[in-house]
Amino acid sequence: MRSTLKFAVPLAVAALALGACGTKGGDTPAAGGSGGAAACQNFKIGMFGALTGPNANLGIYIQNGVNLALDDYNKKHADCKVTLENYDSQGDPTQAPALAKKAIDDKKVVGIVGPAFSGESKAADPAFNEAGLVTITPSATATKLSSNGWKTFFRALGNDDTQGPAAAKYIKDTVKSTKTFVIDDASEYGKGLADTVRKDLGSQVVGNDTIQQKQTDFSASVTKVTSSGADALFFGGYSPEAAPLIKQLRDGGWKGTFVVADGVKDQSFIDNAKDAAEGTIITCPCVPADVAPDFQKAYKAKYNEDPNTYSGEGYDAATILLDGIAAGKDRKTMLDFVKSYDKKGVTKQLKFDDKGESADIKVFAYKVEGGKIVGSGEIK
Amino acid sequence: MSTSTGTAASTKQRRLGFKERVNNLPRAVKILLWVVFAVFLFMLPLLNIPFITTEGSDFGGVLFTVATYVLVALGLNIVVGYAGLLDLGYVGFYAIGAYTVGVLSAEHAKLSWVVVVPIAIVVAMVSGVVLGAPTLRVRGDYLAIVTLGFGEIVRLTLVNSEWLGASRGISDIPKPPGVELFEVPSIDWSSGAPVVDLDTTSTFLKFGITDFVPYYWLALGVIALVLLFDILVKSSRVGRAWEATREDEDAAELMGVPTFRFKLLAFALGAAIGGLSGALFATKAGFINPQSFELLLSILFIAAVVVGGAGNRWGVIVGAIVVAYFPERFREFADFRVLVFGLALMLLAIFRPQGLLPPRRTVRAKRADARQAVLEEGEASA
Amino acid sequence: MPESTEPNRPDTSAESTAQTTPEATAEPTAAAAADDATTRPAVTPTTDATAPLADPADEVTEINPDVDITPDDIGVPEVAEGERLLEVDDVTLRFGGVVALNEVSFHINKGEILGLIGPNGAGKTTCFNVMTGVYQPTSGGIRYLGKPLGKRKKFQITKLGIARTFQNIRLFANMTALENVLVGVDAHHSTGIGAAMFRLPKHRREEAQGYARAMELLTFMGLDGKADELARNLPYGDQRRLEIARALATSPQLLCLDEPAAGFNPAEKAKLMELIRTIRDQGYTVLLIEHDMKLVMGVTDRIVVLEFGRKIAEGSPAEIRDNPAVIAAYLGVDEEDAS
Amino acid sequence: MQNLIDNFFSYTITGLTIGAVYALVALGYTLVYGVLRLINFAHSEVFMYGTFGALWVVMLLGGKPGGSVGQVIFWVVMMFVAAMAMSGLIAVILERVAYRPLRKRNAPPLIALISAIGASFVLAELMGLRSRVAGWVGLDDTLREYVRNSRNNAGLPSIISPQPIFSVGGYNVTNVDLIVIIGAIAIMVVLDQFVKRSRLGRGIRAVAMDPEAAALMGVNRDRVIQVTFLVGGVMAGAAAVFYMLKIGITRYDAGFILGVKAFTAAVLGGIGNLRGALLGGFILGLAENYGSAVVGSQWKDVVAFVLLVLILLVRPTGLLGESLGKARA
Repeated sequence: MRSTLKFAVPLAVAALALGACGTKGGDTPAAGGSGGAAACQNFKIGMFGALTGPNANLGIYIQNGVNLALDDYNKKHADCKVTLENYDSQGDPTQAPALAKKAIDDKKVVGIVGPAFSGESKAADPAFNEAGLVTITPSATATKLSSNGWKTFFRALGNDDTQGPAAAKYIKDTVKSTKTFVIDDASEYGKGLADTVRKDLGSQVVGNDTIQQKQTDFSASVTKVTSSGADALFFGGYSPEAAPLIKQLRDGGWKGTFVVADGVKDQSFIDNAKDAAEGTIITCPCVPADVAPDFQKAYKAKYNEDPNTYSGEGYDAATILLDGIAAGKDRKTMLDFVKSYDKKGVTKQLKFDDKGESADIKVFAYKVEGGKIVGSGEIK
Repeated sequence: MSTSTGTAASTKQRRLGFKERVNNLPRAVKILLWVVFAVFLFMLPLLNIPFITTEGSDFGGVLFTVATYVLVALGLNIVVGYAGLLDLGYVGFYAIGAYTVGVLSAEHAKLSWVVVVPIAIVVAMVSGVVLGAPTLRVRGDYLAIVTLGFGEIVRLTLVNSEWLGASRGISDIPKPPGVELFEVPSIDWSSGAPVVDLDTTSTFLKFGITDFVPYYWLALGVIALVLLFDILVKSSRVGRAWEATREDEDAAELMGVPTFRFKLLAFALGAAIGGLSGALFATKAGFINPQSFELLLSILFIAAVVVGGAGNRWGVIVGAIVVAYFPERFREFADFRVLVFGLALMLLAIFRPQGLLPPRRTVRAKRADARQAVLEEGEASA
Repeated sequence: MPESTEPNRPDTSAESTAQTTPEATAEPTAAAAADDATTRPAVTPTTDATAPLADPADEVTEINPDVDITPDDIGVPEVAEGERLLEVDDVTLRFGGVVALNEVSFHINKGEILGLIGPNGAGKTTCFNVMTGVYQPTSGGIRYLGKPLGKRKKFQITKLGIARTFQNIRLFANMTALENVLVGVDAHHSTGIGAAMFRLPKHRREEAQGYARAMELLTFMGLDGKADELARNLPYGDQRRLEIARALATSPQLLCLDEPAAGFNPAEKAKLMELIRTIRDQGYTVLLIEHDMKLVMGVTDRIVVLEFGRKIAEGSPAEIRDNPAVIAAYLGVDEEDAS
Repeated sequence: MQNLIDNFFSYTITGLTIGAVYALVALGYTLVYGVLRLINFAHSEVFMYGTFGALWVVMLLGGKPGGSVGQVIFWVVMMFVAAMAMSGLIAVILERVAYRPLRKRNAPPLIALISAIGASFVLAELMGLRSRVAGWVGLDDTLREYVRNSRNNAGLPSIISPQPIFSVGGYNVTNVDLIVIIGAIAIMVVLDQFVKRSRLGRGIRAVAMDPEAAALMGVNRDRVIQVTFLVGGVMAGAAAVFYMLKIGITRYDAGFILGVKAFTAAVLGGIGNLRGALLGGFILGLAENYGSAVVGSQWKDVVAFVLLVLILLVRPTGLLGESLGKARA
């Protein structure tokens, strides 16, 4: 084998390298077994998601949470700080694999918060799995992600299957809707949710429509909803579409209840839909912020705004990894550490099942009241 | 990018001189130079040359992306550069190639990669004919919007069709069969000088999940084949017919060129190459969803062709490299990447309106123009 | 290697080497020895020593009437000298309400030079356009080689042996002179993508034949020294000649020239007359649209006169000269501002 | 299908409102195409800046719901002024920076497309990065409300609440619908007259017909082109106001899709033809709505493009043909 190796060394490099040319090998960095504070390993954690580009909002909310967790950790461990390595995928599955490879090649990276979206997860997670690098996603909710047998996959929130039934239940039991209209945005997330809701509501669904992401004019959908006589509308999708949708619905004179899921749990929804957002019901498999007032206070102090969608999950995911580092784990041993993790985080009890799903998922309902998203109890 | 503006004229002249000298070299030396260059390209992802290597993303992966852009640019160059048809929906064919691979090797059948890729090419080609047959009679700018619409229709169909996986996409696309012949080590520069790193190697040709270098090699091979094809076809009756059609469609028709047939041929070939690049992309990515085939990509493809110099195959290769590589290389601009890219396009349009490497004829025409200007000046002063 | 099968193209070496291409590394072997930037092509008998990149505004290019440019056999039935080659049969063409051609009938005999004249707007170019398939006549039709042309497409008509030039030059501006002519020769070639890709014998044969014929035509026109110039860089007169060469390259039975003398000075017009005669002598039939009466009278065998889309006269130059209707038409309309 | 029949007027009127926006933006494409024979790819961004102009002026004036009629009229007028000024300015700058240098160098048409694509990226990104841009000049705190979350949606305060005015076939036509449709038609009539009767309008037509002849006749081509961009920009600004009244939310990338649609509308009607743009815009708006009703909103864009292809197959130069040069204007 060695001889073929030498044979393959290109001429050009040999010439370039001149006398300095040697071979390198054997000194695998961070061989493990180092006991915590003895020698600082300069470990890093990775943040994998859209930090720039059109999908950057979500990524930045998560990153804010992660940074908060890092601040907490580095305050306690000033002698051996952990740094954050950003892998900015722009939410684009095309860019994801090469970024994943970059993270894998950086032996100092012991865990990844992300990938943030389901699409990029599918593109990047096989590589993370092969390399044994733990990923904890704070936001990718596609149900199937956990059934690929990726042993490094963990999800710090509920998947679409936990939220859909809860939303349907809420529409039936609390909103007491008898005629429900369901719209999705054709995204994996939105359609997945909406389909579950459609199934659970059965015959009380009086109409369906599918819109497209980045669509802004919903006049056809408005006509469909108003003419169906629906008293409630479930929208599976994200806030950029939810805001103009509800605004145009209200402008069109529709008076029913607007029910959405966590993709819309975002202050910008209210900022943009203004009055039209009032009364919107948001379901979310996330614990209301008032459950973790310290986190909310710290976040507000640092970023001058309330925690946003998935900031808490980002904080929790990073905290798990940082706890691992504090416990002296490296990339290889981190996997078991995360598997057996069981602590209370800011969003929920952080504990994973065999498939890497959060073990304890509760879905809460929120309501937009007076321009704020306020909790209105768990959906049971 | 800015280096190519100010001193463009002077370097151009020097380069021509250099090229003439190279060409006067004995044939054996020329062949040797080509071999060395090919080996260099082949080794590029493993050399980790400082400054060239992308810091923010894996260089092998980036090079693969660059290679797919090169392939796409070569295909689109046939349509835009040779036949003069402005195609703003090229991403449609790219998507069709990728999805054919996805559907036939993962989603609905488990055909082998070797079978699926030719099918992908054929499907893309057929879709090119199906799109082209009714629309190629439409002229110039109308064609641009029709093709743009086609690209969107393809994407929307992918998003909204459950059979094609809708937004969730298609996962677990199998890798091509590989053989593991030998390992190629990489070069490590961390000590300041190049050291052969025997730990980080790429296996020839093992198509794995975490090593993109073999895919890059595969793409290089495909590019070489497509280039050869391009050269052979361009320097034939077919190439002349395309150019004549581009220059003056009516005149070409009246000189006996069945222009519609040749436009359709260009369109179909372009589509086939687009489909091939899509197929390669799907192979390497292992996962595809409609997000990878947005309209913006079509715009970038066109930019690659025009930036490099539509009509010159070497130019469009350079253009593709610029468009695909620079945003990755300058990741540190992060949020400003697109802004900087846009600025670069504008500057380029102003300072290199014929593209970075214009077709050789344009170069020659420019020289002739310059000479004429000198002559006219001489006359005026006399 | 790709280009070794292509005919040797002198003067391109400097250019093709300007980019290090794979094909550039494999220069044509046959003529490699003689191949440098200044060698003349072997087929060039001309004494014109103008370097290809020399002053393009030089004096009128001399033609080489001795070069054999007789049409290739393009597989259409032979028509005997003096027999009817093409008949315009009662052709009427209407654009909306405007009658562009009104029951026009005339014929062209094999081997003659027929002049088609008339004041501006008389329908001469329209008549050309009907003959070459640009327009379909509203009624009536064109009989060519004894058969109706029917609804054939433009390129099919060209393949049958009718070629034309344009009133306002329409060369392939960004192609070289040689390539312009090659496109014409290609009209009767059938090399497709497969033959080109695998460099099949058909491709080689057609390229060699095409190149030879194209160079003959360029040499005939005195343009061989400018074979590798871009068409748009040629002087005006050369562009006119190149257009004729390109049309001749399709080996037409009938060559239609649309005001080839437009923009020429008297000396150039004289040369053009000589050229047209030489072309006829080499075995072509010529249909000539022209404004310049002197030129038409001097070169044609017969003349057809159109006015307002109607044929008003037909006959030998002498007859036409004395025809009162023609005189009226020409006196009645001041040529300069007729439009 | 039944749904479409039952709610025909609702689909029709809402389709006309969005069609009016398409039509006004399409005018910009058509004008520039008529004069320069090129697709002004960055026109979509001109429109997008107009939406922000309209938004910001309302924020600046403290527009809020429930204002008196007089206040509402004042706000709407200010929106028009701000959006038209903003879009017009951007269009003129665009011409100056991205097109004029190329024209001076006789660049091939394709390169103008590249320049336009570049300019489009730059304009959209500057808006998407406006918080950073404001940061460079130290205004990020002052302008916080205007530049916050610059990659995200920005919503217009609902200054005018849609009130049903009258009912047509079961659809309550609101004041906003009326403002949009009547306003758009009025603006287009003004434009039509401008191109037909004013000196500058004649100049535009002259350049569209034959640039060289126009130059010989003493028409200053550069000035005409500049005016053309300005007029196109102002139209896009008006479209932006209608858009904001109707949709109420904009974003840095809001122009792209709308631009594609408007360009489609322009081609549909016959690019270079002003009335064609109007017709194309309305037809496209209606077709999208009817299509959404019959086959589902997800196929809206597909319906639009298929319609375009079908029309081009039957009428290769669009419904009304290319004719900016002709007196039909």
